[in-house]
Amino acid sequence: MEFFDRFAIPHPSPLIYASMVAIGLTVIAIIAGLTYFKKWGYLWREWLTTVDHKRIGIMYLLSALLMLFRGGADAIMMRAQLSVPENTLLDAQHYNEIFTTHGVVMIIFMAMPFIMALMNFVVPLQIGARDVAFPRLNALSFWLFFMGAMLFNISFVIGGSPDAGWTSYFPLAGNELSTSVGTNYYMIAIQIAGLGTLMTGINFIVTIFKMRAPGMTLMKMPMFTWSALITNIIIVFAFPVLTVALAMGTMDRLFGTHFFATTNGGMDMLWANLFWVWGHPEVYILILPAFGIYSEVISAFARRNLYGYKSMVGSMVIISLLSFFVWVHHFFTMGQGALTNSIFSITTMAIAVPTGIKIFNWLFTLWKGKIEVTVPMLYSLGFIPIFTIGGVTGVMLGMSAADYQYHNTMFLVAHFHLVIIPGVVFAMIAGLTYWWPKMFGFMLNERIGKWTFWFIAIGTCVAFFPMFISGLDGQARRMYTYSESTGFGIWNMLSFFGAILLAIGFALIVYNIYYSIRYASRDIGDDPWNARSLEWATHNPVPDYNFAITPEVSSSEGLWDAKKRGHTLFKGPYKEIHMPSNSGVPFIMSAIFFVFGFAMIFSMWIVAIISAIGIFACMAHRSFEQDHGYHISVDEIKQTEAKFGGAKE
Amino acid sequence: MKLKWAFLSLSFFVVTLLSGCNLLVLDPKGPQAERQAHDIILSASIMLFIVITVFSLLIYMLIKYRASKQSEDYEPPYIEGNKWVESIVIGIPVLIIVVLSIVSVRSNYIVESAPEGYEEEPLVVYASSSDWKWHFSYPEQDIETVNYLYIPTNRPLEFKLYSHGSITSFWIPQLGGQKYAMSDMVTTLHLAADEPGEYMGRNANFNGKGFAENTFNVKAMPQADFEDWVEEVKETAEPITEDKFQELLEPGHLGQLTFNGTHLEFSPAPEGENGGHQHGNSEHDKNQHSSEEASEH
Amino acid sequence: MKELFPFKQVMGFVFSLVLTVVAVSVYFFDLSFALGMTILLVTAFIQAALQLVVFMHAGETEDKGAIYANLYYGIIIALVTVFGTLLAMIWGYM
Amino acid sequence: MKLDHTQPLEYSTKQNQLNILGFWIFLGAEIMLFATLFASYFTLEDRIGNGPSGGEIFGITPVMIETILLLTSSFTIGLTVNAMRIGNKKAMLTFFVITLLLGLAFLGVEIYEFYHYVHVGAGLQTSAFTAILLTTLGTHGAHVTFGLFWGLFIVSQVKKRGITTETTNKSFIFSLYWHFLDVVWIFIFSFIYLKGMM
Repeated sequence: MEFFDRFAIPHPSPLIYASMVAIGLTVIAIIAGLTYFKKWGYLWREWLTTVDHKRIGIMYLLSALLMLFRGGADAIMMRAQLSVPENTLLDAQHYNEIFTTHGVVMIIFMAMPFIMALMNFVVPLQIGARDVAFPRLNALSFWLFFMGAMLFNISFVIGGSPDAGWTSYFPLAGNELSTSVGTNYYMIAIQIAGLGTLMTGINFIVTIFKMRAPGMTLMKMPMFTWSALITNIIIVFAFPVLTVALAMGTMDRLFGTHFFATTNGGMDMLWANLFWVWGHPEVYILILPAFGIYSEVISAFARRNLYGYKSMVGSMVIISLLSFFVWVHHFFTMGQGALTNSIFSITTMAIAVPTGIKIFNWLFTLWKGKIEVTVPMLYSLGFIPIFTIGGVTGVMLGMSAADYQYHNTMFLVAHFHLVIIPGVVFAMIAGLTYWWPKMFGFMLNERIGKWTFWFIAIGTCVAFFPMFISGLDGQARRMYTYSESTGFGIWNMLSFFGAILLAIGFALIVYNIYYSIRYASRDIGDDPWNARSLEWATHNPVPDYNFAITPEVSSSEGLWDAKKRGHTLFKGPYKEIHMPSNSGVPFIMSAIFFVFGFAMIFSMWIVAIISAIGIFACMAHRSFEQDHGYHISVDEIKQTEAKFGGAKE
Repeated sequence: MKLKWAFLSLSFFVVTLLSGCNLLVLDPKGPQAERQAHDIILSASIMLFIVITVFSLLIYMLIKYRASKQSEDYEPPYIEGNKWVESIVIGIPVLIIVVLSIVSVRSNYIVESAPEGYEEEPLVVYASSSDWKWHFSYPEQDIETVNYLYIPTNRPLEFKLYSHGSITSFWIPQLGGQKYAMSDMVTTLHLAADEPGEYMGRNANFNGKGFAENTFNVKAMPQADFEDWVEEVKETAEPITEDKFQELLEPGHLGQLTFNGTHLEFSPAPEGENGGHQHGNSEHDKNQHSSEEASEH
Repeated sequence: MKELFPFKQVMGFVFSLVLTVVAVSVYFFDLSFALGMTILLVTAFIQAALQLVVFMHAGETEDKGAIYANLYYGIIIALVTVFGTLLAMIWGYM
Repeated sequence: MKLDHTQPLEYSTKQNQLNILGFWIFLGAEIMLFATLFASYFTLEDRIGNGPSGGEIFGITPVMIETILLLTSSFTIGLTVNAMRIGNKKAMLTFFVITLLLGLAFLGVEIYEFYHYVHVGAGLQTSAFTAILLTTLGTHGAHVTFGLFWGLFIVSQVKKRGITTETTNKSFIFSLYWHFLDVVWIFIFSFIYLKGMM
């Protein structure tokens, strides 16, 4: 029996038992459904083994939405618990697990795949490429991320969730103070997902450097592609730090080393240091693609070219470098003295300058434009004021002496939510709505979309502005309850109300998708938004091979030139197109990674060793494999193009 | 649309208005907290200027350049960017950042050193945290309290912070900002109280199940009252013993306790020779010691 | 035989051995910490550059720009990380 | 497949060029991986708890042997690429196998070294210093081990399939990897061993 004890939940509650049953039933329902409708083959052929960047993008998107609701459920529970003083809805342990998983899920398993979804889908189309540079590696990236996410998510029904905060500071996260396997899940699930992210980073840098359409020099790339390039550069240099930190944390927990423990020379501060060396660039990994999306959307619906293209690019390059120079501001209060704090205080505030440039460039893009307020545009316009407030409070936090008062309070929580929600969530919904017709061939409902926006925008303000006040009044973050005499009650009640508005907003997104699938028109043409860049120059939805003929461009707005200046995008006859073949190896290898991770979490060494051998066997198989893909013949291309209503010649 | 911006600006004004009221951080009772409140108000005002600029520009653009306000056949022009506009957009933020940097650096040195203008030597208090309590040792008075802190007004206070477990953060909002307490080194926080009164103090850094209740009371009183209190403790309190102290360290919550003597005698703080990571008698850690000792000043 | 042992690579190998010998001198001679570290830093970075340029052919293709940008970026950030960490973990407390 | 005959075989297809650039960028990530280990090493170097310090357990002899072995193998993998470019399969395979043998010898010495450390009481769990020392060395050693298997696979492919666009591409990328490991070793040699013994 002892063997099975480790899988038990340390702090069970009816809610968790209910979730177990729900998960079990869902899995059975999915398996039964697939079998009944005989969809196993379809699933395997079209999705599990696909190497197509568009399908991988869509799978990222589904995972991100799923995780948005998982993290959102956590958020609602937290706000509900805090809505009144001395509430007993959740106990301390449960609350601790919830805010930990909320943070991890939202950052690593919601925001990251959302970005990956849009990058995967859009970047190759925007640069006129057939696919990414390494399609199979791309599939592996996705499946590693997916398995990492699943591994993390089973934690609350098997063995217990991590409960040391998403920052997981040692020694609290060490063996002595955190006895359940929760933190093992944290270390290993994030590690697996992080490997996938690192590979994506390499993949997209090469894609963007080497696979652009003829004529598209670096300074003629659409702004979203630029932001994707910069983001991936940050990924490549930031994620190895996380890899090392997590590996050291894993060794402390599983092999009894003393990196971060407090005995035999271990140093708890080092974990905080390494975590934030990765953690701060991670913030910019999240925000830069959003900046790219806003640049696309604002320029498209102001019907004008992007103002200050060069300074936009320049500011992103500067941000990418500076993002590695500021991490100490996350622990100004650790006691490293006035000099160190001063250095990092200045670098922190300096980042506001390039960010400010971008805000003003968007504002000037509106200047002399012809602004159409569509749903994506609405999010972009809502982003500017809310993000400005989030951003300027960031400058305030950068004043290190004053930070002694903000640190670890609700003020900080308000700041980063007011940056991340408009900066990432708004952008992702804007991007989703904007590119949805490209993905699925129909548009999302405009009216529901606008209602959604107002719920989300107002919800964000109502949920997070009160935290500035309660933070300055001394409410620390991560407190599961507070007494009535503190006077925090009113502010937290307001926040709870805002959280409900947000929840309604997110539910409306799902309703919108359902509604639009049923009722939206499928006859929308290839360019329903009257947009400017190359992804709108191919069909809706996009054929397997993206472009029948490689486009040639002469500016960052290829399609606009074609529409307004008579520039010819597609020259020359059809040619055979080389395609990579599908492969089951990425999926199988990631599944083995899942087993490996699970075995490591529960210290089942034999299983771990066997699965590790399995992983290496997959790599060896890849080394010896000879796979040259296949070709789509000219005839086939002609047929497909004709089906889409007229060839593009 | 306009409604929303009205709402946004309103809520921000509400925030700033409230700042003037009695929020703990903005109601300082000591020089360090005052400096920090000053920085907060200063930076908030400058930031408010930026926010207003951005909001006005946005509202202007939206009112003037809506498609519904333009003629059907209006074609927006192609505008590359403008040197002057961009230099203003870069220049003003740079100036603001320079100003704030100067303020920030000066404040750092002020907050990190003993408050000036007091005649007496600082009162040294060792504040150490354990799950989920605070132990305050007064080596000068040779007494110790748990979960409450009596301090004299108008005398600099030098808190020596460390932890018996996970990282915690010692915070008395009305006297000044927080600093971490960690298990293998001692950090120093300089504070002072100018007015007698009762203040809230707490651990601000998450440290597990009992975190929410990990608070302590601070009572500032004139020097004479403080001395009376010390006298009283010396006469009435039990002495602290090693066994008793080990009992106190057990995870859990305790009320307010008072002892004669300090635990530092038998369980010294992790500084100097006793740095938590320096068990044993190796000769190679001399550098480490000196750096630890230096960090106290 | 000559074409199997190109002059450039042989010289590169010899030079790297020489640099190693110079570096090892810090072990055999009683040098001050500052001088020793200087020698080590200089020899290590020259060795690294030697490997990159002579053996790894970093500059031989049209992607040279991307490759060097990647390396410089990596080195800058690596140095910031190492020295920033020392500043925040050790030097800041002195 | 389009072939570009003005380039060496390993660059001759588009995919080959992508692979090589991709691998360079991966090496950028590896720079950060080892930089993080070094940052941690320097931070924890003096935190020896009850265990020994670096100066007490390092020995110059194994370190010098390892360094010479790895430097030489870096030289021979360079010769491998050179032989590959002039199309001399036999010489290429010879140099390649010599490289792997040198790598194997390096690994042997390193395993002996680890055995020695544990023997003198500097195990993984002894102190923060020993943990980061063994982790940094071990990460490099694991890279070498991985490289040995990978190299072996490539050798057998070159043997079976000859000098093709694919095998040259793989060999060239392997050579980048191997040289990079040599660069990392130089830093380990200088800033862990020599600095520790200085």
